[in-house]
Amino acid sequence: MKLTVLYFAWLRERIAEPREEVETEAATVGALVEELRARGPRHAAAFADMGAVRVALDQDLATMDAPLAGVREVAFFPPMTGG
Amino acid sequence: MKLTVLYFAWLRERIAEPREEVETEAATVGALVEELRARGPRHAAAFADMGAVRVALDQDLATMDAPLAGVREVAFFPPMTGG
Amino acid sequence: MAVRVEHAPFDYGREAAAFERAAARAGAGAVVTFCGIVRDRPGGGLDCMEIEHYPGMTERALAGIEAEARHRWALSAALIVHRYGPMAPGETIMMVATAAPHRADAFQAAEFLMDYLKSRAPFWKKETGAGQAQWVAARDEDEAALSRWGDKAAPRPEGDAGKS
Amino acid sequence: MAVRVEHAPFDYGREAAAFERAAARAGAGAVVTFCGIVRDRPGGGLDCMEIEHYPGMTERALAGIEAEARHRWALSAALIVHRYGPMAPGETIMMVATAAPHRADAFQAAEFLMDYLKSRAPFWKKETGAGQAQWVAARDEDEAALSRWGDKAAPRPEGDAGKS
Repeated sequence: MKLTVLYFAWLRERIAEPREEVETEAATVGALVEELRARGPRHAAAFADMGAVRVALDQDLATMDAPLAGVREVAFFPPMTGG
Repeated sequence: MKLTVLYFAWLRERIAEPREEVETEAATVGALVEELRARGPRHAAAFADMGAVRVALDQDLATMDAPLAGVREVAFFPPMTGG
Repeated sequence: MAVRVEHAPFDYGREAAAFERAAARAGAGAVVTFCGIVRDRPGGGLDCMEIEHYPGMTERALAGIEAEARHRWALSAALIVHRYGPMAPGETIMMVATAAPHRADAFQAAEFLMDYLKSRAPFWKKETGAGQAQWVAARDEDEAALSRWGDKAAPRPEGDAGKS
Repeated sequence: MAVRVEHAPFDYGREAAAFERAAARAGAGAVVTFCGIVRDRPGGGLDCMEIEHYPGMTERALAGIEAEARHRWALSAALIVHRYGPMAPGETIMMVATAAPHRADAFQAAEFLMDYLKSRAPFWKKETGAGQAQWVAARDEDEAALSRWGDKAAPRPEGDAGKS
């Protein structure tokens, strides 16, 4: 399965890329995070504290146990600070 | 004691005067209302339902048992509808 | 920190803009404004709403309400503008504006000002339409809304709930 | 019924005025506006606040929040405008406006919009000053403020309270 993975705010800065194309068989967001962490120290730093990471699947907020089947765009970012 | 008595909204319309000068020895607002009521049918109509009458003494909201000593201006009006 | 009681129409957008700019200079991060508009009757037919007030007491009551709001919340700025006289449906009746470092204070203070204005400032509305004139009755909800702020600022007058 | 995500500054007073006039035509009796302003740091020294957002999801999230507000309250009109990009202290960041027949609905809907915007719309603030840049941490109060509206519109993401 081919996914577009987006990073925002300090996750983007730690990974030093705003997006990457990922080929994965991960069944859930959590499994995808494990795979991404293994990519190197930048990714490991970005995902070091999962309490501070939020995820959206195809632009809807989701949880880390959400399935990835059918998903095309996954975004990781810190808690939002709008307004 | 000489008082200026003011009427607003439908109290003013029932009494057909916005103000009158009153010479009274009434000790409280309630006693003054009794005296005013005796002035005639217009006053009696205005003060027929005291649940719908509010009072201010020298421009501060007050209650019907408030003393009149030292007061110069008494105003009667219905519940307020600002905003 | 201003209270105005006026006959003439005022420009809500201009007032809101000036308030916001002054609030920004005062270090506010949050501005809330409320404005009230003359509503037509459900089926139409309202020709005029006339607001009577008690000159002298009105300014005094509004200044007291505003001072109480400033006492309860850390406001960077506050404004009350209220018109009197005849108005047509769609006209702006009044506005309040509050500014504070954070939004919770600005929202609460604006709602507080409105709740007190509705039931404790000496204004009375009379509607004319279809050849008939009628004083607007006070709404029980407006009296009830005051209870959430405690009794300190404006004791409940005696008498039944505010139906006239 | 409009949601706008924009880079350029907008004129809050002009927006508020246009909104109020449209609300009056739609029969509203009450208009509430909120606007957020870039606050300097307590001792000064903020050079810039930059807002990053998630193009596409932002518009989607704001439209969803606005639709939920319209579902919950009988609104005559609603507006959300939110900027992104770099801003100086004192600049207007965003605004919401709500209109309804009565004030309680307008106030509640405006507070609801703000509470959801703060914690569920994909915006992130970064402050630069005194040579240092720092992402603004989410405030626990903002997450807590959501609880008063129930969970329906935006489930709590997993993880600890929103400290980054």
